[in-house]
Amino acid sequence: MLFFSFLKSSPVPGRALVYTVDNYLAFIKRPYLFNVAWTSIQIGLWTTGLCALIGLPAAIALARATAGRSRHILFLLIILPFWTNGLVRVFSWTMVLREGGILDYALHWIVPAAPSVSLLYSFPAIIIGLVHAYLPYMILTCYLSATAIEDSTIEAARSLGARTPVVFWKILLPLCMPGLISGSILIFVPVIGSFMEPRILGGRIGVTMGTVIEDQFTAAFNWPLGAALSFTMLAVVLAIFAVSSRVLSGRAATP
Amino acid sequence: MIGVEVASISKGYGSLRVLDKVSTAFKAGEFTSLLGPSGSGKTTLLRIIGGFVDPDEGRILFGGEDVTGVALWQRKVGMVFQSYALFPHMSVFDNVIFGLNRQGIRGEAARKEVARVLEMVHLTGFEQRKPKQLSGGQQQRVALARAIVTKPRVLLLDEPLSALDRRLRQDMQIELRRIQRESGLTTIFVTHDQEEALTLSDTVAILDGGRIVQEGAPLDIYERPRTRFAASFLGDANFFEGKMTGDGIAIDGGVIHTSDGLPGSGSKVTAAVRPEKMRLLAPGENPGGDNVFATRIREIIYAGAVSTFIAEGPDGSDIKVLSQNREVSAVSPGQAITLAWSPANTVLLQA
Amino acid sequence: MIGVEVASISKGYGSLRVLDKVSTAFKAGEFTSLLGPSGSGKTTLLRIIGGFVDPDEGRILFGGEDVTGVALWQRKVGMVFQSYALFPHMSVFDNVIFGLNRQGIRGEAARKEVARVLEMVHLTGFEQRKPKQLSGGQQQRVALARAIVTKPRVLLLDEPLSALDRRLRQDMQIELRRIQRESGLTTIFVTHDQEEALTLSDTVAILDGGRIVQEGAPLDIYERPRTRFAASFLGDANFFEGKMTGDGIAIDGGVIHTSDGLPGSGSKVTAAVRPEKMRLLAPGENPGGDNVFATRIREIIYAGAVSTFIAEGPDGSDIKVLSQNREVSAVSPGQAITLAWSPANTVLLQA
Amino acid sequence: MIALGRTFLAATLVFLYLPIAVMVAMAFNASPLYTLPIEPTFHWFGVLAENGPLLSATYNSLMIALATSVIATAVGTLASLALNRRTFRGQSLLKVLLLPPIAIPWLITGTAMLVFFFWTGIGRGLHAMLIGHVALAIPYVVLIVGTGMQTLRADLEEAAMSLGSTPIHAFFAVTLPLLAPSIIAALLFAFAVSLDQFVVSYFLATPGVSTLPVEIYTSIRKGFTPEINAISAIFLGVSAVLVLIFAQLSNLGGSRDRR
Amino acid sequence: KEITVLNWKGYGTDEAFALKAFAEQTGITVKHDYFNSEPEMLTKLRTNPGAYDVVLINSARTQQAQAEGLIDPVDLATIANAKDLAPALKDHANLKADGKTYGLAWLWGMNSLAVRQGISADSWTIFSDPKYAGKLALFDDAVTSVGIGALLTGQDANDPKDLAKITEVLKAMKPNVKLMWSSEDEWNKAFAANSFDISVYWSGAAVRSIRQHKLPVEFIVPKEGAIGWLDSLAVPTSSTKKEDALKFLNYMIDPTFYLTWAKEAGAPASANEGAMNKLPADDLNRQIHKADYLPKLTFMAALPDDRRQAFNDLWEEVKAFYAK
Ligand SMILES: Nc1ncnc2c1ncn2[C@@H]1O[C@H](COP(=O)(O)OP(=O)(O)OP(=O)(O)O)[C@@H](O)[C@H]1O
Ligand SMILES: Nc1ncnc2c1ncn2[C@@H]1O[C@H](COP(=O)(O)OP(=O)(O)OP(=O)(O)O)[C@@H](O)[C@H]1O
Ligand SMILES: [Mg+2]
Ligand SMILES: [Mg+2]
Repeated sequence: MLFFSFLKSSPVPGRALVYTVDNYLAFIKRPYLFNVAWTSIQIGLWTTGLCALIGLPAAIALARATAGRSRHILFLLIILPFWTNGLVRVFSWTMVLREGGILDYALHWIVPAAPSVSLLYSFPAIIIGLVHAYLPYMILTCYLSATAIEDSTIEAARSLGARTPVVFWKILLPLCMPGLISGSILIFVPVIGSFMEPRILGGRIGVTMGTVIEDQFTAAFNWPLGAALSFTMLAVVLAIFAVSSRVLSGRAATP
Repeated sequence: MIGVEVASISKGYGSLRVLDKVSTAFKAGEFTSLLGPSGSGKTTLLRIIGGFVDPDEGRILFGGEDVTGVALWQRKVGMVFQSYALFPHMSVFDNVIFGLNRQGIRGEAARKEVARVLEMVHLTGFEQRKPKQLSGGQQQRVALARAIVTKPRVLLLDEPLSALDRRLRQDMQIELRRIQRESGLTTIFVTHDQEEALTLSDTVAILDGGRIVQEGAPLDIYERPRTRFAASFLGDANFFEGKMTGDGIAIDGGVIHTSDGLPGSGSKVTAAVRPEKMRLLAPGENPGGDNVFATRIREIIYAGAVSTFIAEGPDGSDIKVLSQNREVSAVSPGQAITLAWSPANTVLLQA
Repeated sequence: MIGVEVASISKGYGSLRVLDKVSTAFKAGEFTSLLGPSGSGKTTLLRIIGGFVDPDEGRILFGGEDVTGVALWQRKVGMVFQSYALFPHMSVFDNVIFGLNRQGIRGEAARKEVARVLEMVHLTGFEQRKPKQLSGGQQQRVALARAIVTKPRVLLLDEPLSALDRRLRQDMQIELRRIQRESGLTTIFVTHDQEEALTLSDTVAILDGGRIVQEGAPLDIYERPRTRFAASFLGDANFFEGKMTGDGIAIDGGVIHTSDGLPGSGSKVTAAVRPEKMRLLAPGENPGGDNVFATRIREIIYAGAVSTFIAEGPDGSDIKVLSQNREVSAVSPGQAITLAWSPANTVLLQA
Repeated sequence: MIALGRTFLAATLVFLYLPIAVMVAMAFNASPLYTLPIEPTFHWFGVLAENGPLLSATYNSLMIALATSVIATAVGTLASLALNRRTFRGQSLLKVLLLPPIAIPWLITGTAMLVFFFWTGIGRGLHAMLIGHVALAIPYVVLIVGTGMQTLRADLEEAAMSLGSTPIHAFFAVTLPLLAPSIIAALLFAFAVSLDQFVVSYFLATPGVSTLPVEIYTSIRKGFTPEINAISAIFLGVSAVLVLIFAQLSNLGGSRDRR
Repeated sequence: KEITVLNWKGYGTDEAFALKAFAEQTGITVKHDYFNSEPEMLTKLRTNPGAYDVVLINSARTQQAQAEGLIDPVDLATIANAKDLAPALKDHANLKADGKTYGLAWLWGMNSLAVRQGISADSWTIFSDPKYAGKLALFDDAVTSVGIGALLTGQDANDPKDLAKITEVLKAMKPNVKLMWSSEDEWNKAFAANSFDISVYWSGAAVRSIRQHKLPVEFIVPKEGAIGWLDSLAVPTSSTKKEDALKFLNYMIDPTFYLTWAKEAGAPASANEGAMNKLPADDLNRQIHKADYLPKLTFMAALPDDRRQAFNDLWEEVKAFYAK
């Protein structure tokens, strides 16, 4: 792939390979890509952030508020939705989110006078779809960290006068940091390159690096450009992680 | 100054009954040592008082007020855990300042307090280390510092000095005692070190099989143990079993006199004599009114300041005699000797 | 029977030098106690000998053979970790049988062995418990059982009895000593309990500041400490500083005689006297050739078998006098007294 | 706090299952366009029963997912061990190399694999699909198991080795059981990744061999009918039952049990 | 005997009834492999020599495939049913290269305007009509979108000279654009849920939407014209069963087959006039694929790489503008 990215056009037997770095200049030649990239990063940040916001407490609840068999069942129940087809799940979301969909229906059932809601084809719709698709990763990795926390550590904090929020911020959160970090990697990285959810749930909003790259491969048959864009994206992602892990490692537990 | 009262506390794990209707009062401002064999439920009792586990039945009162249902962080107890339970992700400094911050003490005031207790536990300069980078004894001292810095109402100490060397331990004992006296802190202290318990405490309580079998002032409890268990658990003891006769206890090899009140003649009794109460009669020395017992030395165990002579008892068991090593002792294993001890030091035990 | 030799071992963490060219030999079949203040590098030294950490420099020899590069699992050392390091997912039984299975011992033979050591550590009946379901002392005994069941070539014990009560501890000491004698196991034992060290060991080594400052037989090392540190670390000591005069050491309030060889007159010296060597002169009693020192009692500390009288020293510091509690003592704080001790017990220290 | 935690957990599950419920409901809806209100029917299950290719594709998917999850978990766990326990040159480079397979859209990876397998002569077919799936699943396994490994105490392995375990035995006897929850989780995720993997199967399958996602994606241009929902519903139902049975029988992650 | 066909899924060649009938007639069974985009089809051809015997190629790609040597010319004389092919399609310029015909004209269709019944329109300008704000669905395809832009600005959809102008008219549609669809299924679901009222759509798909899903769709060819496309069936050079492949080609333009397909499932227009004429006059398919539309259509033609890239860049830019 890296090799492709330096080609002038897609490799086709019988055609001479011409090397170029032009593909890496794509951003400069196509300034609109900056906007697209920014949207992608925003989507990535929102999704990762929301997953963390939901996943971490859920993982802690799973690790600390349940035990034995019920915990095992819950654990598996969280992974189970993942065993269905991603595309089908996304289409199911369109059902829920659109005007006259389940959400709308439920809202009217509770508040009959409410104006009809349609989240479909909007930024929130993309985020909802992506959070749904990636949440289990976060729950899982955080759960693994959370189960390793000794009870006595929390007891110690409590006996020193820490209430639940303090226990959460000062003890659970830092000790779950390894899980939070791996979870974030497992989410942020693929979300930046996702194309299915933005396309189907985002309507005209749903233009991301993922869709642009996909177009290069499917519609435009410009593999080199697609690959170059991917690698640029990857570089950006790595840079983000390099910076954030610097910041985080200051606070993360050193195991 | 508030006292702690436990009222018929029971606790079991599965079919195992760890605590069996334990009732006692830890008096306000007193330093109580809790002693008991390994697995007797000391940690469990401490954890129940601290609110870390709920008892199966019974109530806990702090200064007369029922705290059985009160949440952990409102009980204001300081606890040193047997396993330390330091926050692994925080530096020593952060571990210690944690409780202060919880009380709203921050900034310079908090930092000063932390520096003060760290100096007290001889850990100045270790502020930025993580627990993993500390030796066992250093970790234990951080745990101690963390618990006392908050000036809790009740201090629960689960073998807080077990990993410290004697010198450090003595320093810590003095500090603990000082803090406890100054702030009138009700302190419950679990230890396996007898001397420590006897030296430090206002009261000593002995736990066995889920019950408190004896409690009292150190001198009382050491000099007047009620049961064979208490006598042998706290300090060493030599036991003589025999029948009451008119003027004492008839054992193999003679009659032992005691100044304790005598039960009816003919009944079977056990008497305890502490090793340090016995002495070796010099040849030809007059025992006066003391009990005497002629036997032979089996072994001599040197322990620095003192040595223990192991002599042969009436039923073949060991008799231990403690002897301060003021001068190098002249006796040697195999030698025939006569032991002597005062009737006042012959303690009659219940059952 | 193989001995362990460490040859100029150094180890540092960052800028901290924990061990500084430590060289010593643990003789084959001997029981050596390693003592030292908290953080002095005892655990580190044990871990280096066991092969758990690599030294920065220096070599380890087992029976003359260099094992510095030999992998952990081939060294055949048994180790009791200060943190126990029990396998949390295995029952007590599985923890203990683990090492036997590694040696190819299985089936009935292995089960019998396990039952035997568990009985030895008084844990029969606990076979199926998980470590989390045990008290601190019980866990420690499992760790001990696990280390000794495999009959290793070298036994490394890092405070293996610290969580046990005195009775249990004595039982374990006796067992350890028996096993060690029977199989001629080279044993290195870290403890903070002086008496334990003096009672059990063939040799005592004192570690301080990353170096071994003194080693020798218990009696030697206790009665003839070389430095102030050694004297005060192992057992208690009273120090007198003064100048040499013709017939002894001139201190505030008199001259102290010693039977030690005297350095040149006029030089500054420190002498140590152990508390148990001192006695209170009865009024009018003739001290004979003994040193005497008139002072007053400050405090009496009761510790069961013995009490410590704290008296005022020449420079205002404390003088400790140990006294066996054979009878209830007649002295009380504030009282003027005269101390006496033999010149033979006045030990001159280096520097 | 415990009640709060449970409530939160329940709410999370509702969120996770909302579209799943819709998906299942639509399997019973007569309209293939997901229109409301639902007209209940079993029609699609009938259609499904006659759709041989879809059923065989489902079977293929399951088999590949099973094989992938087992192989990827084994390889990934070992890789994770190497990354977290040993230090060697190029370690951080290796860690970084884990990311591209997750980061680069599958489409690109799939294309690359196709070309790569074509050039190297591995060709297409089940074996190629398996290699592709495993390659994609490994990074997930490494990351998940790595998380679990970071929480593991090192002194346990030391203790095992001092008792005569070789590092390999120590791994199997001590590390592995303690890592069990992570490994099982990784296995379940590897299974999910493979099961939902479309591009690689699609590019690497030989004609006539197909997997469930391939069936779904290729039919999307024209429109997939609720038979897909039906098969998903059946699949979910069966897995849910298996999961419950499994949870009843096993003691997954039991070593961490409290209370 | 067995042949393998490479096609879109559900696009005629894999109709169960047809395969059955074909097997009965010739004893040849047919296997399928599918593609999801045209470049992918070429990729599959390139990387799997020998695997395919028949391939569906949009005639706009025929010359590219031919230039790469992926497909053989087809001798129409050996295909019995080819005699009735519409002359305009049979020898369409797209299929020609060095004088030979590289594929059998099979089906044609339009990408044109589809609106909800009740909306009347006869011009693409409705796409920027403020009346339909947020009611427009575009096809997420560069060639189609540029084509519409070209039609709106009066340029040649296959070779527009003024791309800037096209960009401008496309960007002007932004307030109306609700979504960009990429599959028929998505289109149907969104239309059924009233998510949009106006769209570009495929003619064949429109037939299916109306007939099978009973959606209120009206398909219109506006006055500016529409984009037409012609799909052909070709035989890969690497095929080892070319004779059988030709038999299959013949069957695919068989009127009886087409009749059943068009009625049962819904199909685009057949290139075989004979087949089209067999449909009843009021058949929806015939209604939509009126022969008189043909002159109004601009058939997609082969695009040079750089132009295709230019189209694509333009479309990406417009989409990015929509998303902003
Ligand atoms: N991983 C580490 N990083 C930094 N310093 C360390 C680390 N491990 C130990 N130390 C330091 O090395 C010194 C020696 O530690 P060691 O554990 O050997 O002491 P010890 O003699 O066993 O003490 P204790 O009696 O308290 O257990 C201590 O000061 C400790 O803080
Ligand atoms: N979670 C548990 N499950 C089952 N039994 C337990 C559990 N916790 C403790 N026990 C048992 O309860 C008894 C009392 O334990 P506890 O920790 O209170 O003892 P302890 O007096 O502190 O002993 P030690 O001096 O050894 O620390 C022990 O026999 C122990 O095995
Ligand atoms: Mg305990
Ligand atoms: Mg240590």
